[in-house]
Amino acid sequence: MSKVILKAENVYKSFGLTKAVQNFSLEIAEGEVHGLIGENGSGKSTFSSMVAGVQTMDAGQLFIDGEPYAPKNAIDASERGVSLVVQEIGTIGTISVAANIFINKEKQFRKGGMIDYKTMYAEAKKILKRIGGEHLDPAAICASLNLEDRKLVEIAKAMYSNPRLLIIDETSNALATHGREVLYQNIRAVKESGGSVLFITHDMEELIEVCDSVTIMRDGVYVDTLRGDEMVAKRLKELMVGREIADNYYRPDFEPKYDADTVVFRATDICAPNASHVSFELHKGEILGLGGLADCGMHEVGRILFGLDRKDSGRVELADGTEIKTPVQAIKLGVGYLSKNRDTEAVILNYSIGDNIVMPSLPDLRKGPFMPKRAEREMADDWVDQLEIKCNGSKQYVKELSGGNKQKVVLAKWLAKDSQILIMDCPTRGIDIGVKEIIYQLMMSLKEQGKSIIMISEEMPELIGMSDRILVMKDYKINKEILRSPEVNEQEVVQYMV
Amino acid sequence: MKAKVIGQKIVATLIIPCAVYLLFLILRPQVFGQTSLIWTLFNQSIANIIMAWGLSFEMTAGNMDMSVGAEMILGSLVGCMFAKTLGIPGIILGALLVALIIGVLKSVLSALINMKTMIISIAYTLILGSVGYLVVKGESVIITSDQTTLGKFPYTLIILVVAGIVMYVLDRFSVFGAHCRALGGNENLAVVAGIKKKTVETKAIFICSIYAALSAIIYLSRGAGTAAQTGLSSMSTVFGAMTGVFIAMILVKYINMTVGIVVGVVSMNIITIGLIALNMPSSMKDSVNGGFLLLLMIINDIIQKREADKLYRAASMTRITEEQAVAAE
Amino acid sequence: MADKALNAKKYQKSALISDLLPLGGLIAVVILFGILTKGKIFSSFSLQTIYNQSFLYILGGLGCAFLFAQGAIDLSMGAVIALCSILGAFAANQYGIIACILVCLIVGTICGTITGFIYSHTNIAVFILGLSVCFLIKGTLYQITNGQASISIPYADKKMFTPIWISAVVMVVFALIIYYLFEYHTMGKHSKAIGAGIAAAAQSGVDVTKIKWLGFVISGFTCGMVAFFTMVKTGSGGPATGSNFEFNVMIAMILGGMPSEGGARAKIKSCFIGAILIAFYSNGMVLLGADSRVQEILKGVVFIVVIVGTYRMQMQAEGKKAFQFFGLKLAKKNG
Amino acid sequence: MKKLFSLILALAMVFALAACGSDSGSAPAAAGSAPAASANGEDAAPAASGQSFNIGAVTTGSTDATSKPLYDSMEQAIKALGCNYIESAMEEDSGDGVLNAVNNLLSTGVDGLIVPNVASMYGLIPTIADLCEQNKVYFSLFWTNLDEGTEEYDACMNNPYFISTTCEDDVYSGYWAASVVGKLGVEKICTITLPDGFTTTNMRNEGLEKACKEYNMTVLGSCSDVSLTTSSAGGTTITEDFLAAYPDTEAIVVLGMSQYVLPGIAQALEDANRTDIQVAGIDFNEYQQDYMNSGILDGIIGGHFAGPTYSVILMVNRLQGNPLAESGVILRDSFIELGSAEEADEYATKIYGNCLYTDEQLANCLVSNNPDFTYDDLVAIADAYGLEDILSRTQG
Repeated sequence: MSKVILKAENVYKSFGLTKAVQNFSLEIAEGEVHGLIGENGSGKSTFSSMVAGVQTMDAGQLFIDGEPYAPKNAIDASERGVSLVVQEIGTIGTISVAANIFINKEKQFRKGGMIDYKTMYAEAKKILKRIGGEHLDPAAICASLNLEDRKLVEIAKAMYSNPRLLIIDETSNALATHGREVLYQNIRAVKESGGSVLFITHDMEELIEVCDSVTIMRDGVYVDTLRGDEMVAKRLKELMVGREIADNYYRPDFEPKYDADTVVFRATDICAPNASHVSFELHKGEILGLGGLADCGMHEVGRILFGLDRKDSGRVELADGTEIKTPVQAIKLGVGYLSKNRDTEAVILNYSIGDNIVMPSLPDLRKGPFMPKRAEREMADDWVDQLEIKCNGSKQYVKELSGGNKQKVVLAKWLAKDSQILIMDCPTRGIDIGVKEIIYQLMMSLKEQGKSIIMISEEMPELIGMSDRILVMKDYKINKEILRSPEVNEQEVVQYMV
Repeated sequence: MKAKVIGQKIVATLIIPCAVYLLFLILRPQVFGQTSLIWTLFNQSIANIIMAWGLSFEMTAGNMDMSVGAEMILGSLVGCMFAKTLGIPGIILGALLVALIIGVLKSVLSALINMKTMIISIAYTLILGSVGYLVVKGESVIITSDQTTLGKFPYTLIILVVAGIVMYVLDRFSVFGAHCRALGGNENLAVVAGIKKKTVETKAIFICSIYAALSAIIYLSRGAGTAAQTGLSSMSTVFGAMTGVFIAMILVKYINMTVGIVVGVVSMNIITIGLIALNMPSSMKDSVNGGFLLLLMIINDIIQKREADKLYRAASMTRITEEQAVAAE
Repeated sequence: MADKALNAKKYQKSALISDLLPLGGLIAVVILFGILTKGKIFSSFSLQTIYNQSFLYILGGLGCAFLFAQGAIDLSMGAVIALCSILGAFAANQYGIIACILVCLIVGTICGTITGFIYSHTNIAVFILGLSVCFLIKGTLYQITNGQASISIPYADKKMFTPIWISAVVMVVFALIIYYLFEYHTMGKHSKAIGAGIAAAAQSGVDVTKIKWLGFVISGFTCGMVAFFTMVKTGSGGPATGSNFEFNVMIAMILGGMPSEGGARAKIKSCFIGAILIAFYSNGMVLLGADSRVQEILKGVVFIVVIVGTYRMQMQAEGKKAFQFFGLKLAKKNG
Repeated sequence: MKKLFSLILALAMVFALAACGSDSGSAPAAAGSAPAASANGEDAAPAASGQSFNIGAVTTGSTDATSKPLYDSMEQAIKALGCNYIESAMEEDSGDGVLNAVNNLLSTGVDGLIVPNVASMYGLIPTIADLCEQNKVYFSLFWTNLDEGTEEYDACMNNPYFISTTCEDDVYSGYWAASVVGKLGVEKICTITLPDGFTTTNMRNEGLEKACKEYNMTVLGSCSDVSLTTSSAGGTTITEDFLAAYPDTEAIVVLGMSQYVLPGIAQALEDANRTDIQVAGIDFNEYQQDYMNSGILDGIIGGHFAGPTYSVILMVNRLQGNPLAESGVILRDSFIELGSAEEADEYATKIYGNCLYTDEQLANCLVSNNPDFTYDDLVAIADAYGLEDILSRTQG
């Protein structure tokens, strides 16, 4: 067996009440590209950030090449040969490409106390050429580059210390085809140089193609490790979800049931950087699924529908033709939006649960000029009980709640507002199974009440299990419309995605 | 490509001061025509330039310290007291002593409080202003004219050039300067990359205090005397230097901070002299500077919006071209 | 379950501390100076002085409560007050006191609207914007008064407004309106939401541009009121009126417990507590015959000690490390 | 939460009631009234001369060469006449600052109050007059000119508690300073003045114009920017700007603030080796004798320190029940003129830092000590005030 590079033993990590990682162990050998897969919120990003020194562990032990390893920040990690590439923007806009690559590592270019920019830029040019980003100018300010080029700079930063362990955390979906090729080429380079790669993704096909072995995580717990040809998509998915795709988990019925002739919401010919001529109609009481790979443009379409992002052309309107331009107007017209990044956009963390819930419905609570606090508290407590949000009352701050309970607060917000149309972006992302089930039942009850839901999701079982109609998106276009029926299975849907 | 960039740099550097100078040259040719005016301008701007250089590190890292004016005046007062016994070395010793003591106190306090430094610096201004008053019991203190050599030609130039070079090196070539810019750009990413925020801030505070001491020496030597400024009145001295840094921050895409600050401060002093030459009440210079700064920021904001728009359009174009490519197959 | 309760209790405790500490501070100062001045501070005249001195800062604090809740500060208040007082004085001399009131309020609101428009439609930092507007207005003040250092208003008109009960009524009415808007109206809730998390607020129905804009309009209106009452008190308006007003209001608000980044814990009462605390402090110090410069040093020191104290106690309550000094941890992590 | 806020509102209402309780002029002895004897009204029996009164003074906070001697001589006079001196400095140089200081002093229970004139103070005089009348406290002003027919004049004159105001003939001081350079045959001058809008500034400018007509001088440029005139570095900047904008200027006349700007001016002239330019100024400073000896400074007028001392004399007499004048008086307070280096040296060595009047000279201004002392004697003392008078009395 070749030498083990990374060894993790019963690692624990929890944020307040959420137990992100529990008793997790893992080994990655030399020259191995090891995948790490799991549903959103299964703890894979938390684990990788701990290995990269971005977060500290509550308990457990890490070893690199056999020696104990406890990084406090990215510098300690890169000294031990561990580097990380994340999904969000990892470069600072106001400084140059070279400065980003060598951030906090500028000492090595110091000659007589002065940074020698010539060698620094030369070195940056070299590493950029090595990773396939030779078209980038080391002196350019990062803000002037497009998203993909900025990601290449991050890859260069990670590859510069020719890492023993390169961690890629869901980066691929921020890259277009060319960028992805560069990434795979670098993974191969690390592999040949005797290093190892921890590749985190939830895109099945990419994982099977790139990784030698894969570990599956579910709700912070180690599930299994598959190697070589054991890695089959269906098997992986079952391990990921942890149960056969139980029938009653989602909707019991198999026919599309919605009021086909009353349209409540219409999007015509929406064009934007990642949406090309998207048009569809939403009917009363319908759950419309919007599926596809992470970067197929569905998330951006969701934001455009709610008026959050601008669009080149096209029109978003209700049945009676009133156009939706801004979120404030949308909310007034009864449209709700659940963002996929929950902590920063869907809910205000440093704010009490009650205030979060009543926020959109404040105008409706008003009796004349006066807005009784009693009414607010009643509405808040009423929805906290209805959704059984585990907390010590509606005065408590949202930041103290678990992921599932936070999502309940977001849902309570729009239920309190009695919004007729809900745009849900990855509604069950990073949520434990128990709450997922409640959310699905809630969606069903909303559907019965005649409300309509646009559900944007990257999880196949959820899309197939819940939607009356699925619009599969690929390369920013609606590729196929699939009606709900018992024969629909994942392979059929996936083929329109890839 | 290289020539164009250098050209852009020169234009960006000189456009503001020359435009202002030309304006007053047209209005008052005999005053602004004489070369000696350049010399007067230079002398008047030194103290503010040096203070602005000291301030630039803290402001690039995202903190605004309003108490540097009071610190500088305290330095000049203590320098004046020491000058009575030790002569010129006394001035230098007094100013530097104040710089060290205040530097240590401020950095210790900044470690204890993680609040916007602007609010805390108002409390510092109050304290330093009154301490200055108690040090000299309110009398205005002077130094004999032979002790003012540091305010005279060769020395002011030497101090300016040395301070300028040190600032240029620290800003462009030092690890500390890179860390300040990183913290100012995106604090979370910088901290994740392992940059210690508190250590960088402490260094910035010390450098700012040292530069405030230098500017105190020149302020004292030029005026051959100084007086305590109690309450918040010392803020007007620091605002002049801050406006210089703001202007430099806007021009930082084209020219480095060191030259940017010189441009900012000198342009403001041209306006002051211009107003006096036009016999207009020189309190107008506040509104000219304020309007000037507001205009610059609004223009800067519009430029940034236009650039964001350009990036957005480019992204749409790539999507459309990719689409056509797929359609063509 | 125990762990969760303990965790929740911690946040409860820190919320309680940030709520009651300032009031405790006020009561402590009142008692301290009561004892030191042997009751002299409670004489009706010194209470009247304390009322007079804190009245303006309470008005100012109420006016910029919304901006503070959003984590912003209006640095142009001083200059706007001066401008209102000058134009108001002209109006008083020509058209009488009623015109003076109207001119002050209108001019203040206009300045607030313009600054608010720029603040809400660009992403210029609020500090720099405030400073440059302050300079822009200050420079023109001497021109408007064509060289006059102060323009006095007719004494008879002024006399009408000096009795205490008028300003007390105005203060109480204004406080009730602001309290209604802050606690019972979307304006207050949305301002606090912006302070707590602007991205999330935008997605739950807060019209960020409008609220930012209105914050400055209300602050401008208050500048008009403060300008009028300063003129009533001192009998004249001029470029020096209201100088450094915004910094004193800021000190009063922070001492009164207003968090510097705004958010959920922003409370209206901080301006009352802070302003009265400072008035008691400065009046008491004079009664003790302390030199006014020593007063200022102590005021600065007390301000810093209170800030470090509240910050440290909150960290203690939330079980985090309080001191991070050159990487070594001074306070051990408790709980 | 609502409970807390109603508590605050109740607190505010209590203040208002307590405050306006005293406002309606009811007996001053409100709850817990100030222990110190609050001023006995007009009708109270004249207190025995032995009883000591508290006299409060509002100070500008700075103790430079213009204010320090003034406050020192006032303090010496109050102590010499057996009263105690209470000082309260105003935090900011604005009407608000003065009013706060006055309120603070009144709350400490003073019997007499002496208040300076300050930038935007003119609207304030009626307010102060009212406050003093309510609290039955005698008050005097200094550096304050009350012209007939203005509101300030009426507010003071028909206020029973108004003792006196002392003011200087600033037209004369402006005229004297300008004529110092006028006598030397200068035609083109630049001026540095107090902030625009003060009555003192206007009077000194009036004097300047009178001198300009007489010696046909023309004013090329002037500067009154407060941010420059309050620091010596500012003085240097202003002088350099003058030299740059008006190279042909022959003199600089400083019509105020010379204690701040003079060192800067001297330094700038020396650097530009333009010591041919004459300089004259108003308001003394600690180092004028050096500049006079080195020939940079040609003349300086100032030293109007005795005004408050005369007011103290009038006030203590009134408090002791034997007022010198029935109603409020306006007293002319004259300057000390230093036209030559010798005079400046004499002033520096003999007068600066020690008292203008000896204790016994002050004591026998009290009717209780010297029964036949009248108001006219006081006016005579005031008019005689000058360099020789002080020298003869104190050194003689």
